[in-house]
Amino acid sequence: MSQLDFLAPTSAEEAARALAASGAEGRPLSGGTDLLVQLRSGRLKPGLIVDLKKIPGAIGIREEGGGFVIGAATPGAMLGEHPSLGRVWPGVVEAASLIGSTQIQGRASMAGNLCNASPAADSVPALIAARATCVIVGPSGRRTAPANEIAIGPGRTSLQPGEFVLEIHLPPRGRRAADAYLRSIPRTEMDIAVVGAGVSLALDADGVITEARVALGAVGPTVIVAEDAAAGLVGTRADDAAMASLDAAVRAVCRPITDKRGTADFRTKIAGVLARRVAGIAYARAKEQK
Amino acid sequence: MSKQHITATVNGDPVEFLSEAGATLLDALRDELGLTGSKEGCGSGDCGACSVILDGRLVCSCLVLAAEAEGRRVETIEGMAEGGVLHPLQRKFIEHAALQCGFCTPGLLVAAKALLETNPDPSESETRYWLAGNLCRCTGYDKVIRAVMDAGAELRQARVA
Amino acid sequence: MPRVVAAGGECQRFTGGATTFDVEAATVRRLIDKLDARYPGLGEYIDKRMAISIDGEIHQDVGAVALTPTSEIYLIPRIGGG
Amino acid sequence: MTDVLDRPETGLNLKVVGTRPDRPDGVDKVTGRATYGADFSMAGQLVGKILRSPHPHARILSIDTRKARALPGVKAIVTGADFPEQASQEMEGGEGAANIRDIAMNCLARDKVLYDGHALAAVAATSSSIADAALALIDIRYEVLPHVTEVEAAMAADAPILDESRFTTGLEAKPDKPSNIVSRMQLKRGDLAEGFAAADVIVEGRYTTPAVHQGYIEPHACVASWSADGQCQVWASSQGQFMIRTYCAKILGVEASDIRVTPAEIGGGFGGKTTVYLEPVALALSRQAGAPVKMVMTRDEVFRATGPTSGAVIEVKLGAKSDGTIVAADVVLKYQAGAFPGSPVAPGCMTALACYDVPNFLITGYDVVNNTPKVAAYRAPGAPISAFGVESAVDELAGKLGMDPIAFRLKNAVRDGVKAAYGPTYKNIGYVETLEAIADHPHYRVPLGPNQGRGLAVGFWFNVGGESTAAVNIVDDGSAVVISGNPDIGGSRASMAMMAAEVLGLPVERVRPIVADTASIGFSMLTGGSRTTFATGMAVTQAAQKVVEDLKRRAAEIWDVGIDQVEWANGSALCLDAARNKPDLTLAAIAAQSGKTGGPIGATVALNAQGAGPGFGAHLCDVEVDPETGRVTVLRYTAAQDVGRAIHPAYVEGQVQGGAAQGIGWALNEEYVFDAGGRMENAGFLDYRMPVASDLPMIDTVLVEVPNPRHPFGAKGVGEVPIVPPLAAVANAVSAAIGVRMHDLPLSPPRIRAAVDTL
Repeated sequence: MSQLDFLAPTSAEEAARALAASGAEGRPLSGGTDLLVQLRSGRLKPGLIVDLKKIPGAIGIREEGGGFVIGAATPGAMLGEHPSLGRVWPGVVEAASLIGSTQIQGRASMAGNLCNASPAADSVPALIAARATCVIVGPSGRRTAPANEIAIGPGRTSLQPGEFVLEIHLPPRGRRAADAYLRSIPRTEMDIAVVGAGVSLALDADGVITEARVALGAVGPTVIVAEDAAAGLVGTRADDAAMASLDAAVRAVCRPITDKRGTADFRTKIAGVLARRVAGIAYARAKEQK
Repeated sequence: MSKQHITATVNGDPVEFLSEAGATLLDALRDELGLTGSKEGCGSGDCGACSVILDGRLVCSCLVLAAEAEGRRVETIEGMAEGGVLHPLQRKFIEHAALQCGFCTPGLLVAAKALLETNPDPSESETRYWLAGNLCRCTGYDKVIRAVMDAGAELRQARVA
Repeated sequence: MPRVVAAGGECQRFTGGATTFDVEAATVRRLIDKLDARYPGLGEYIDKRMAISIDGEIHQDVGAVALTPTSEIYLIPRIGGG
Repeated sequence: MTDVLDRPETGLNLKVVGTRPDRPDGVDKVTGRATYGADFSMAGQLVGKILRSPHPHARILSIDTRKARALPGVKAIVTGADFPEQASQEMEGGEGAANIRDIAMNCLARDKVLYDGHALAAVAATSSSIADAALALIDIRYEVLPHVTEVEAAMAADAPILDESRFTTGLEAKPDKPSNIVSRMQLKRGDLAEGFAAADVIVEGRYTTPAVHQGYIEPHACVASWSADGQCQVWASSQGQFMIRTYCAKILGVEASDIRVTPAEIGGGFGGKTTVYLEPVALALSRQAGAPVKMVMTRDEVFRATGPTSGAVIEVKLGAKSDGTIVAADVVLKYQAGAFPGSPVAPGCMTALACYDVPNFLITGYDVVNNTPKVAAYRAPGAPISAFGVESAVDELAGKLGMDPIAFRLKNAVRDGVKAAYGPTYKNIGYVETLEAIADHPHYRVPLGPNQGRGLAVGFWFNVGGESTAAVNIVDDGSAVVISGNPDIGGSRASMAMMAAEVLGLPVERVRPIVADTASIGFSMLTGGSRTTFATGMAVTQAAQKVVEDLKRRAAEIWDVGIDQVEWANGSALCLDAARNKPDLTLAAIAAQSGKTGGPIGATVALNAQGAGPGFGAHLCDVEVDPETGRVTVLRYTAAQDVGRAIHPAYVEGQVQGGAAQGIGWALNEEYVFDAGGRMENAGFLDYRMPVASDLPMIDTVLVEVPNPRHPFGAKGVGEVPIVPPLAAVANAVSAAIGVRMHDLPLSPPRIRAAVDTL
């Protein structure tokens, strides 16, 4: 029987030291909604669990320089309750709020969603579309990395031993800009995304798209940033023709697998559909953001 | 295997127990504290039968480590009736025949209580989505939803009166 | 004389293919005994695997039920449920 | 909202039956006090766990438990060799006849493992983590064999054979090769070729349904204690404590009277808790360890190793005249049995055409073993599967004929006096009434929008009676205790108390219903087959009637009048001899002096209830399909059912709503998914995808009451029928919405999108 220890340090540095000392045996814990399932099923047998929730700032949202800093262990429910986050980054909030049930929302965090490195994680396409960045703490100090550099494959991250994500930063937004996220699941709730799509748009005063970012979940080993698809939106008013080429451009970059949750063919088709729909929502929202 | 000594507040009362590092809050409630009202239906956060309120937030106690409960406030089904008087939700569940086998009932009641505390006047759709994490295989949810909404109405009326 | 029809099940394993039998019997028990005498093994098969429908009512394990010459009798697979 | 239609004049002046009192066990269940399988513990109990096969088909070459036994804290290890050798024998116990050797080998494998998750060995240890560590130390060597999961693949001539000694029965010619086809059964009437020759329109289709699980939320759990004197106790959650006693006694080779089984509260069963998985193993561990053993399954174990119902292939060919008369039907049913024989294909065949009066038909059923968990009963076993095929074909046929689906079904409907396809002549059935109830329901006239579709389907179940024992004891304060031997799975305590209260003339609150252990009440068949309110209810009613007779005798004695001068009404004895001017004697007054009139008042009735009336239901479903994503939203759902008489209408509605919801899940998302290696890929609630609250609308029910004259209050079984129509009702609605006939369940988004893409 392997020994399992539990620590709840009160500083990020202390947590990093403990994790670094445990090597591959250590696991940071924020919401625990993935970690505990893996623990129980025996898929994961860590020697040390480091609870991040007692670290100052690990739970909470603060506005900083026009953007937002979200603590790593902030549960999804808190994102929805925040007075301004959902107005500025509605797509990020709706993506995070799709993770699991009300009960899961009471615990699950976006940082955990990101570091669990599932290709189907709901909040990740939205974070990547939003150009979110992460503050990573490790034994050699702090560094910052874009959200799309965290996962490098299913269940695998670029984090080094002892490193963990402490904060997620969402940049400031200009006027006439908005994001949105949609996923496709068979039921109404409680499912893992079969496909997810996040789109972030900025418009000029005439309603022409000046900036676009499209991120797709569950259609590749990590979230796919659809550069061509996004570029195709720029200069349009998200009209039918633009949407049709978005659909095609998105399908062209999908590299999904067939598994118990959906076939590759289905996922590719749905990615196009969702991208169109989600771009439409983001566009309508951006026009409202005066 | 070293056990941790945990102190917490459960249903308003101070409790202490020893816990293995991998044990869940649900394990502690059921096996250490004898509070078997919270049920384990899946152990993976998918059925909601183990729902408790932790520092005011609805959670699955199977997805909380017992060690995380240190210094925190836990509310379980056993604390829902006050001094032998049923909570209106408990009464309405009986009145509406909102339980058949009753196994998911404690979790549904705890989740519904959290709903009505957050949103005293939920629509049918809001109620259904809030309770989507509580599987019930017997009732088809119809009478459960009616009972929760009826209890909400009664609580609102009591507040006005 | 009551007429018995085997519907479904595998009574034919014992009867050489026959599915309709005329049997003089006043009760279900006697009926099964007589069928078993005619087709050895069929009695036990009926006892374990078959229900008996008499005039539209399904009976399981009831030997004493009375039969009349006009009774409509079907041997059908036993029924459980969920 | 529920309308109670057509409540017939009964001549009975019912005061309790038909009302909606609070259930007697309600407070325990809303406060968390009710004790379910895993909630019971004994001092000094050990933790029992099971080692399961990772292979779907393999020969067991050796099991070496030495290292595990050496681990400190391990108190017992058992394998299949610890159960006595069994002859292959059919026996009564749970759901009709079952083969006790197969049940034993399903609890712990011998020689071969037959599915991923098949139990191989069990450990009892002082803690859960030690038990886990011990399981990891058991060394098993296998010869992995080719496996087969799909039913038609298992039927193929070159399929891997699960049991080389098995030859198909029920064929004209004796087979010369072993086969996975256990048996073939046929039902026929008329001349099929002539029937189809006379048809103006013919439809033909091949339909498939996946294996699905009952999905009860409570995993199997028990505590077993084997004392040094051979006396055994078991506390377990199941649909029948007597079933557990019978099976444990046979599997372990002990006297049934030496085993006392106490039923825990049961957290759902739906047929899945009508057999044993853990209990004989826990007893064997307890015997070896000399201490009580508690075993609780994980959800993964529940999915991988307890009974789903069959995955199946259904072939249907129907022919009708242009006036809508069905003249011929050819139905072929191929059902998975899982690792051991015994799929519900027989009831599948018998129910397939039970709603239709068809002059020429042939129904052929195959029971097929394959490398998946042994199927267990699931609500109206077999019937939803054949109904899916037949009701889909009927829908298609009505469409081709341009007929309204209700009118088409009414034209071909069975009625009293019609011979059922399975043989007997119907009487006192309420099928036509359920169709009329749907036709009259406002739902049938709600206009549909774009991408929306409406589907209708009907269903049938026999309902059964069987053996039950019940006792009614009067307490000296004038209250009553009702004791029965059937676990309360969905409110049966309430109906038992109500029926006793009705007969005794007591308020229902003064009747306390108890579910007793196997030593405290006589034998009762398990809670299943929609039999409890009917059969056990009959025993309760008769026991209460015996008590009333006794109360009248005592009143006569107290008054010194003839018993013919005493009438029982409203809970009191009335003296008919007006000249004597005796004030009424209440039950309480008689009970208070029971010692002086012959001692305690009580009666026990043991019976084998016959005459359960068959049940019919008609379901109407509206859906909206997103043609781009393939997602289905159920917009409206209405279920009408003939329930005989609703004893407690709220719990009858609950049965109908719950059955409909399970059927909707079966139709839309639920399925066992196996990988190429024969391992279940979705053994958890996350990916098994049962309906959640936000997936369903309110489920409207219409209780049609055509009383069953063989029950004292007219009750018919109600629990099974409601799961029969939904598969086809949903599929017919989806087919209508997208304009493509859907043949394969589940109607998952990829499947629907693929169908839309064919347009």
